[in-house]
Amino acid sequence: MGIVIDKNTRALVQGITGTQGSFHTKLMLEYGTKIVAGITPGKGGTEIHGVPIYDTVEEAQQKSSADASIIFVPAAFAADAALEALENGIKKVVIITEHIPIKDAVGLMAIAKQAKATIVGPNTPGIVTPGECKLGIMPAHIFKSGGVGMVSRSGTLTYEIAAGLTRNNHGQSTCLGLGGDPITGLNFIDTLKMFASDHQTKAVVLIGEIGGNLEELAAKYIADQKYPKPVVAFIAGRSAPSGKRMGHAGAIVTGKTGTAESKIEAFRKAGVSVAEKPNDVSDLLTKLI
Amino acid sequence: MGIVIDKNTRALVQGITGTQGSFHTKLMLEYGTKIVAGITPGKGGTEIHGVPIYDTVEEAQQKSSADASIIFVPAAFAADAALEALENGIKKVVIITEHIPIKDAVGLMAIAKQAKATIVGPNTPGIVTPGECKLGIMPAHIFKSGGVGMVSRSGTLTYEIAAGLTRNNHGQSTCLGLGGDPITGLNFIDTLKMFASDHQTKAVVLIGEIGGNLEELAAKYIADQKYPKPVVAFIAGRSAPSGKRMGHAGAIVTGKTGTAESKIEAFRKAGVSVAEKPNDVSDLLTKLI
Amino acid sequence: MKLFEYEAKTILAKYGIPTPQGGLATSASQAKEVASKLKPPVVIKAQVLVAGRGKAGGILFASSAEEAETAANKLLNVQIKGIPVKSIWIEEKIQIKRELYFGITTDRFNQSYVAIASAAGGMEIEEIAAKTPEKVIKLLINPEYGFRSFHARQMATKMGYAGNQISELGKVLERLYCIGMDYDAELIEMNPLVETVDGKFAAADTRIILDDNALFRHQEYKKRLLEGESELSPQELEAMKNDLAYVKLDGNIGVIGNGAGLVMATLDTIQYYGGKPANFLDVGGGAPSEKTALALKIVLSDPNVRALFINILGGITRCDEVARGILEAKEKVGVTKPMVIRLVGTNEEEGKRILTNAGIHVLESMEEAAQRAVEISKQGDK
Amino acid sequence: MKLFEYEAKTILAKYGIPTPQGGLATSASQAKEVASKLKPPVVIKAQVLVAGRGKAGGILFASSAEEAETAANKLLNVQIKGIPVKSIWIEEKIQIKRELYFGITTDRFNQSYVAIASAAGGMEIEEIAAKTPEKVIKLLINPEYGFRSFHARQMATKMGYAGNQISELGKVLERLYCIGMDYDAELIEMNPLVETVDGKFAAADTRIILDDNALFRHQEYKKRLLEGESELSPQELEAMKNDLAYVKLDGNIGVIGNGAGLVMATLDTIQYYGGKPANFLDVGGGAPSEKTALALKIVLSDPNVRALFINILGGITRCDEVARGILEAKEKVGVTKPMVIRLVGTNEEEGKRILTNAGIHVLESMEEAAQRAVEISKQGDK
Repeated sequence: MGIVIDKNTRALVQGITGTQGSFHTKLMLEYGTKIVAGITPGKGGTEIHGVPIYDTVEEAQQKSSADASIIFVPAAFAADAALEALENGIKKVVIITEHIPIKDAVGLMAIAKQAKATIVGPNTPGIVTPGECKLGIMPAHIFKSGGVGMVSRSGTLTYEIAAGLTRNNHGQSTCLGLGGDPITGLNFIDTLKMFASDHQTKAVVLIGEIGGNLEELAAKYIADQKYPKPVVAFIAGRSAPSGKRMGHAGAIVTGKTGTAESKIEAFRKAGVSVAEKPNDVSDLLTKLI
Repeated sequence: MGIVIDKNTRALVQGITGTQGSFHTKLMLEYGTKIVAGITPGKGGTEIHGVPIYDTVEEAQQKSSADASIIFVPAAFAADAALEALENGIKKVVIITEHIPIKDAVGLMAIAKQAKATIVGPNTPGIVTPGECKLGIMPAHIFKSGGVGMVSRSGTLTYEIAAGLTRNNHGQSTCLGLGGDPITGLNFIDTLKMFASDHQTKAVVLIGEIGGNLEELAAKYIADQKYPKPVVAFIAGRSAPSGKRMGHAGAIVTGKTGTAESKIEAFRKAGVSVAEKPNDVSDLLTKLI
Repeated sequence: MKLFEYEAKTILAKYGIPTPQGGLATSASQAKEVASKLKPPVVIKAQVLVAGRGKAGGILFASSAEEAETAANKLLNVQIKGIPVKSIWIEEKIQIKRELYFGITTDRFNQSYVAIASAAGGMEIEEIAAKTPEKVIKLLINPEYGFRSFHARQMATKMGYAGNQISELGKVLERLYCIGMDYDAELIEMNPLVETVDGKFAAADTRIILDDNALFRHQEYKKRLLEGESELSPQELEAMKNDLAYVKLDGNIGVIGNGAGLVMATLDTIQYYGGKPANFLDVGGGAPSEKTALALKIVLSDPNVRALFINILGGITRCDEVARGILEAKEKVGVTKPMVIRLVGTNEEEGKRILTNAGIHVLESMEEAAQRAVEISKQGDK
Repeated sequence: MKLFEYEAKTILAKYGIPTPQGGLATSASQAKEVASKLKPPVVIKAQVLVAGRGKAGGILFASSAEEAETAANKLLNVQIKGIPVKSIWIEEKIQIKRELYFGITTDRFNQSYVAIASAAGGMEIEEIAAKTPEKVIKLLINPEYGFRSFHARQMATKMGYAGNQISELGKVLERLYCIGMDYDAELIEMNPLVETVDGKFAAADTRIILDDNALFRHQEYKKRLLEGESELSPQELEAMKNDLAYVKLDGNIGVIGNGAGLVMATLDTIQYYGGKPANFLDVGGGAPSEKTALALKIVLSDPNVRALFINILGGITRCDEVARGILEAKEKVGVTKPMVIRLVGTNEEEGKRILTNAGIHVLESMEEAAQRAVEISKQGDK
């Protein structure tokens, strides 16, 4: 159960022989994720951590028939790698890579939409359905299986909050990082929809940050649809100045748009509990469920 | 009845104030075609032959809700005009314009495919369903309504053959010019399929020429599908040398591919009657029906 | 990366978008020379990468080359919003009939670029949108075939133009889109885009912000960013060169953390407890010890910093590496400011051991650590 | 429009595709100079736009600059398949391990470009396809996102390469695709694309045919086509400049018609009745009288022409305009050859009247007219 991935997910790792690709393949395997093949052009025929390596996704798919892929290839080639996955029938693509040009991401998302594929990221820690499958770089031990769906634009802040939830016995159904870039595959609304129809998910934690208006749109969606499950939100960046990019490519207040205040107000108006500090999320959740 | 267009078709003319656009709008109106609006950027607000002119398809569509468009704009801008029609919900686009770059045509067709739209042309005389609607530049008087579906890569040669059919009382259901370019919206197979399910059509005349292998593929289709209606074919270019472009961008024998012999042989193998001369088409048809 | 007005206008001119005749100068005498070749009156514009340059006195007018010299001299000796003016752009003043707006930026929800136009230009587009939302025309750009000439004409029509002006204006809009794509702009706008008294269109001012992540495709600008002038402070520049995300703020608690969201939340928590962060610094994922040391050096180069708050939640980042970086920095940089360190996650035990052995106290709770940092930062106030 | 080998190789080099070191020469002494700067042995290649140049003696080898001079002298004084050699390309002979093929062309049925590769190169791709179809690798290119590096690597893998050679070869394939798109090529191929003895890849020979309809985007080549050397005969060139489609054939009946299909069918009908067409000439739709006159002039400039067959089926083309053009040509050009005219369609009556008044007989049936033209063309034989 959970969303996007579960214990039956069969994944490729694109860029499996790089430092990160190799390191996290090991961790994902340890977590129990079914990594069925890895891709590194020029390294086909070898293997790493017992996973066979192919030169192309096409070859890998002939042998492994994966349904998901996680991408660690450098930014200049990452959109290309994602397209390679899509063209070879893979419908779930997690892009860990940061610093992908906007133009590449825009082009990729248009094609993914046509292919009816789900892109998680780019610039995401990935996605984990605790106890079933982890396609990402998040530390495993902070998660435990449960009823809280988490969706976030941030990595470590999510770990911070997830660890707090786990400590307080709020296990998670799935924890999904949308990614810190301005253009990402999924947005809050997409993910809220998935959590709405996931039986395991009893409540949702939504972690937003400054930049764009995806949180405001999510708030409106929650209010308009009378969202069926309790939602707790946290928004990072109350103290961020205008015009400065706060680490993430997507985290920037432009003029008066994209401020934390605007997002917090939108959620409050929509009846969503908004935590003041990361640690407060767990307490608010306890009150709601 | 007939295919693609009929008496209910409501058409725009893009490039309506050009010499050709204006001249043929008049003839199409005389034929009875419902030309509901014309487009020429900068001439919006005026009218021609009683047809209102708009600057953009968007504006025209708000007033006229056409379902087809015929394009007379110059080659460099024609693919753009077709896209404008598609983006504004028009699903049938006839492109009269010749000399559209291949790259533009390839891009356009990909988008048309997604939009599930029908493109006739480019470099086509258009399409006529005699007695109902004419979206094209063909002389009206040579056609008469009847049971013969005609599909062709050529203009005047089609008139030659159509005139012969009409003289011999073989009226036409629809006469459709695929266009003389290498990349066209419809091909023979698409059109044969449409004729197969059109009740008015009792037999099909297929007029091919050198270049490419669309005729060979059509022959294979006819044989494989046991095509339900009699087909008479004529192929122009038996005397064409290799490597020379015979007027049409698409009419070229490359090495040993695209020859008239290959096409004629393919049709004969598929059991299709092939006429030796344009005038013989009518006689062959008489024998078959 | 923000481009200077003169850089942006040079690109526009290359793409055939009319811009006022003009030239660049770095001295008053050069400004005079440039002005002498232009038809007066001329406009003298400070080339600084800050918004609201006009209101801050960065734009002057002159009706002769001599006046231009005087104006240039003035501008070259002032600071605009704290930024010294190193170069000025002198251009002919065009006869404006109407000020318009046209820009292209990204639409996050629709995962695409969006073209925005308005028949009322000259102020920030947000301001236009707030004041006269009915005058803002938006068009989502389909990434498969882009912003075409018919889209440009559609927008020109909606901006109220007719006749030949539709295609004239359309061409300008279409060309701007081409620049945006060719240069990987995350924002490109002409504001004001003007209709001149003779019915032509010209970009009177323009703003281009390149996508930092695409600079590898635009080496000439990357070079200028790293070597020449830019909107970045020396600290920000050094951080960027070393793949650290650093933003200078005006408080006194230096902050280092891993992960943009966590660092933002750290700043917020400091503020929540009444403190003032001196900066944002994200060391990123999996930072080796040298990077942590460099981060410390950058944060400490801010003289306002009274206390340091290091907040690490190890995922890819290993706590022991961070601990070693802190010790390295302590040795090399000489950390004299009090440090509050919060360290949890991957290799947490080893990291704590390293720091505890070196006599540094490590906390586990982010809130506790934030409170402690705020306390320290206020000690001097008493 | 066919590009010369030296033009094509210059483009490939600009895009970073390795090609043999070389240079162009238009005289033997220049060839010597070029060769002296190259590492022998060198290859001397006639720059002519005909297929099968090698077999026709257009490629020679030399092991010194002096030998190159001799070879150049030889080539510059011969004709290759009837074409005089005006320039030659001299390049280093590369040490070939394996000959491959890679090209991009259009796929009509799929309305897209298609990439074709083979591990067996060096002959025409049709020949490869006929001899070893299993060695031909085809990849349809999705127009929305083109031929990407992963496609290139896929093809390299299927061509039998592994390790670093996948990316090395992939880059070459990808770059060729970029050239194809940037230059609007209807065909672009490297044949042979070679693997050298040291495991690198280079384009030993290459062929580029630009899309004539896209030449407005490539003015430099359009200019060369219209002003410089090209594969076109003077008649073909003049026809092209005047928007007439003309192809020289080797018979003796000059043919003019409107519409490519009709003209082709006219040639076929002539052949059916035992005649030999001297040319293909399509005056196109809606031709004004001057155009018809010019068409007559071009057709008559062929000395083999014994009879003229004008076949007009007026749709857009008005028969009266054609009739006037014929009279105009008769006057200006001085038509001395017998004419057979078939004229039906729009304004047929008026056209017939004009010609009949001028004493020219007009037929209505294409077959009858063709038979008549064939008869006339054979009169001289008896």
